[in-house]
Amino acid sequence: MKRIYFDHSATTPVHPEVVATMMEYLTDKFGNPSSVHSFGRETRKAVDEARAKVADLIGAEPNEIFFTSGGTESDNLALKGIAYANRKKGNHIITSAIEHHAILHTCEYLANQGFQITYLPVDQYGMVSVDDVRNAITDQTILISIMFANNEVGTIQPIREIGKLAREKKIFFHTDATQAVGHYPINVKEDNIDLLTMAGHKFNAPKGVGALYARRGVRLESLQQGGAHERNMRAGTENVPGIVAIGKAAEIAKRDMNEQIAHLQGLRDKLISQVLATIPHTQLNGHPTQRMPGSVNFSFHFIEGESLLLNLDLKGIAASSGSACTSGSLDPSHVLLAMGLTHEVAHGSLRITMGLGNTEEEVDYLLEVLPEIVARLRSMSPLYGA
Amino acid sequence: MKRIYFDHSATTPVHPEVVATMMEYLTDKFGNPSSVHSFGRETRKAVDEARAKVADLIGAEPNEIFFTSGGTESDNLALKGIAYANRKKGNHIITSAIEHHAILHTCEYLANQGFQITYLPVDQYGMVSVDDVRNAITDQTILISIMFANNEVGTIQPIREIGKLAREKKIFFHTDATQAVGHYPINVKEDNIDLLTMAGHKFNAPKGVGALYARRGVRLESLQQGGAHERNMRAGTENVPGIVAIGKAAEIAKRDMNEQIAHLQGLRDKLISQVLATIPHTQLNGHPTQRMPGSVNFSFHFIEGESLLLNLDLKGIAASSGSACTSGSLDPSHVLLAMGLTHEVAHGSLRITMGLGNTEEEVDYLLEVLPEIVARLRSMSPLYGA
Amino acid sequence: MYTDKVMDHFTNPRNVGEIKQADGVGEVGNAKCGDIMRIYLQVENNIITDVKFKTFGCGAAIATSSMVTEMVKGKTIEEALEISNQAVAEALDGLPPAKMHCSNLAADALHEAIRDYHEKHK
Amino acid sequence: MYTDKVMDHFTNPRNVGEIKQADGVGEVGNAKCGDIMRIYLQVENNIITDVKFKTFGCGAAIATSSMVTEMVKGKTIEEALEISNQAVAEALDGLPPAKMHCSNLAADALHEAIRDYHEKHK
Ligand SMILES: Cc1ncc(COP(=O)(O)O)c(C=O)c1O
Ligand SMILES: Cc1ncc(COP(=O)(O)O)c(C=O)c1O
Ligand code: FES
Ligand code: FES
Repeated sequence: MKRIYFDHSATTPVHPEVVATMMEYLTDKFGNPSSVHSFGRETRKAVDEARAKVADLIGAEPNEIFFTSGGTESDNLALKGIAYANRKKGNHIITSAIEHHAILHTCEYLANQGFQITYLPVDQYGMVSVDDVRNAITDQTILISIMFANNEVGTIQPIREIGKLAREKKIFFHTDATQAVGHYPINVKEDNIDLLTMAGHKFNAPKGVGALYARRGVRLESLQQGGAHERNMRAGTENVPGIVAIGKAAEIAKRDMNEQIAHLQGLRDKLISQVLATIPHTQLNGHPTQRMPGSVNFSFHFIEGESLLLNLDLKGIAASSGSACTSGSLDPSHVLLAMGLTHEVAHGSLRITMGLGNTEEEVDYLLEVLPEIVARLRSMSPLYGA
Repeated sequence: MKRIYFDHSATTPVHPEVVATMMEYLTDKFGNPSSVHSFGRETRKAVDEARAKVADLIGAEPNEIFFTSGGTESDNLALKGIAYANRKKGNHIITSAIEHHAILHTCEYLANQGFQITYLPVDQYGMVSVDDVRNAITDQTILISIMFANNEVGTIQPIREIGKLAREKKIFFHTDATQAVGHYPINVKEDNIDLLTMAGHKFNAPKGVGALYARRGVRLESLQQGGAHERNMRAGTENVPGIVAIGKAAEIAKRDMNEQIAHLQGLRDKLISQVLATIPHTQLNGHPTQRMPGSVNFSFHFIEGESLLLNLDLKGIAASSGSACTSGSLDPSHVLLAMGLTHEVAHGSLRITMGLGNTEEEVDYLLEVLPEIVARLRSMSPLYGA
Repeated sequence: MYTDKVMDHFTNPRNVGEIKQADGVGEVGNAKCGDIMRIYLQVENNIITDVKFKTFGCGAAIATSSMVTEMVKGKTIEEALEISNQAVAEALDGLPPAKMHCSNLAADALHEAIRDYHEKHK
Repeated sequence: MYTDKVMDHFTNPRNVGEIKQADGVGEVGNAKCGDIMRIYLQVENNIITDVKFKTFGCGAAIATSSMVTEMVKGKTIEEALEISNQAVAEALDGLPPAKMHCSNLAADALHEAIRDYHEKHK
């Protein structure tokens, strides 16, 4: 059976050009960049080049990029790194209720260390309000961390305005841009961003590599002690193949971005309008227009997400859901709940995230099988027509 | 020019079988192991299988293995994880003066947090004494961390005896086995090890993946907050290709170990005896017999290591040195100094570490070019014959 | 993650539906935790002659509902009362550990339906 | 990491050796920090007619030693005093940042040798 991958927010396939480029660094060029000899010098050069490409994708300077093992590590480094380095200036951090767990759980950890955390609410579209940010600022506020685009509903936040506000108030501004980098135009200078998280595997580089952008002059406390790697910000032998890969992925993302956005928006808007037109008792979650080009999230009332996913999987379609039943936790997605959805409706959510390689035929196939699956599950539901 | 790689302690080439195995996970099988659909289930299975193979290499159980981004992260997790979880039991940690910076700098960090660190000395061969460990123990001691084999001089420590002592005293015992795993027989049960660090790239897996073994029942505080990955010990999407690779590398290492040890010991002992016989004013650093099979370290008096390395590099030979001049720091190797070498002699050190693919012909070539290089540098040295 | 038996009962659930004039109806769970199971019984001479279910929940919830209806059909009330959640999970060759907490309530729904039957017929 | 000029002077260092009856000898550095440079001068009529060096140190240390001997040969004492460590590094098309602290002492050694020459000839 042909398999269709509609779960690009969870992870993405590695771009074939990226695989080709990194292969050399999994075979011949295996040196440790810290080594003096030729094996070391050639990988040092490759790491430098990758750093420049990643910087270029977001309008940063190469020495503002620090490579990490992924989005979670970058988020931890940004939040704890700023918090620990600025403890004397204040102890208040502002974030939102719809951040990824890599932010929320790090904030909980910091709260245990005596930091005060404000979790801003969002509106029904999952949007943070700039006024709420302004009102939350105190003279103790050292950091604002608001995600660029939400991973579940795709809503894009007013980053530039929040950044402007933060800069006026001389507060550091971090954005978890894990979902946006490589898929949406970002310029850290124009967007007033001090720190930015990215993860390679969310834009067609492999898992195991990420980066943190930290504006020149922003001082962070390092979280991992050891050698002097990454200018003392992140000890440990560099993941050279991963770094080469994220560099190449950044180059490709920049090159292909406009075309990709147009393509994915077309698929997205077709999917949204057709589903809403053909399947009753269905709602779109997230902002109707301010959303990631390839990201769609529906709630089908009266049914539960995991059983929907399993049925789609049996038809060869990979998607995801904010239902608690997919995660082993007891509550459905904190993002959907923060947007005001009831537990029941949140359980019935389906996330379709499109990316590299997805075609209109694939969307058509989904549109073909989805209505019957929803109907069948509803016929089994004690909530439907009851 | 044919290049010869004699720097396997810095990093190793990826085994061709490992590259072949991981390729599938850089291409078709790219799913996120947390996903419900088939793309996710197939990578979850691959991660589980890799965990079992890594466990098998060191005689552990699969659920005692936690994947990380490398040796440095594993060392940080072991030390801080135990220290933070046992703060109430005591604040004293015992380690040695010849540990890697991933241990030493983490200990310095913990010292700043109020922990007391004892750095045990070593003898002229770089060996820690079990009696010194015993005498250092206080009723505040919560952790002993002694490396399995030293990365510079190759000396193998009396791990089993230290582990036995630690267990008697009910103190956790961690060993940084980054240099030993895959190259030397280790059995965590027989060796009385509670926690053990390994890094993939030191045994023919790629950079960017490592693991921490933590015996069942040993409670650690996690250092990276986010999702519930690695049973809540290490948040962040799993580096699936890296994990598959370290699993395969573990399988191969176990399969080929005896053969490799015999081969490398032969090369090592030939190199040592020939160099000492043909180049005057030369000493072997590290233990004469209790040393890693592929590891050799000499000091050539009156000359400096980096210029030696560059000359070898010009002949196509990659090696390393404990000279300060190779690292940008002001002091030569803390390991060599701890063994009682003078600065001058430490500067003249050359480390040759052999591994996968090295041949007797390569050793012969080194034996051919080394004497002239040493002689030439000595002729330029103000210390020689002065 | 699911066994073949779970997937079989999930894809072809047995006895889905309602019984209009049921002798007993039992419901457990709530939409908050993502799981609602309702079981309908028809009882003749102390024997369960027909059984139907409706479930809102994950694959495991649907499969356990289906399995319990299979297990109970033709049994006496006393025999039915002896079926435990654990027994249902075992009949499905096991459930993933994360799924034991909320999906595995089908026997509870059955027992509720029997309680309801007793209420109505005492 | 090193420029081609550094590698050239490292692989083919100019003026290695000693001058037996030197008019001035200068030494800087110490083995602790890994770098010792010794420079020997022969001076006739205030002109440096010959110069040799011996160096214990890294590639940069050897290259800067070699370069400074090239730069100074044929110069007057006054001209030689104007050569700075910075000028030597520039003549080599630059040195890696980490190498600026201890390898780049060749001009200091030269100035020491000139001081020694002045001592002996005053
Ligand atoms: C918004 C966001 N932040 C952080 C992360 C964590 O990234 P990773 O799992 O690569 O560590 C993710 C994805 O899992 C994400 O979507
Ligand atoms: C003994 C030892 N411990 C720890 C490390 C750190 O490992 P990594 O650089 O993979 O983080 C190394 C190697 O660099 C090592 O040799
Ligand atoms: S119904 Fe939620 S886990 Fe099964
Ligand atoms: S002599 Fe040590 S860095 Fe040059």
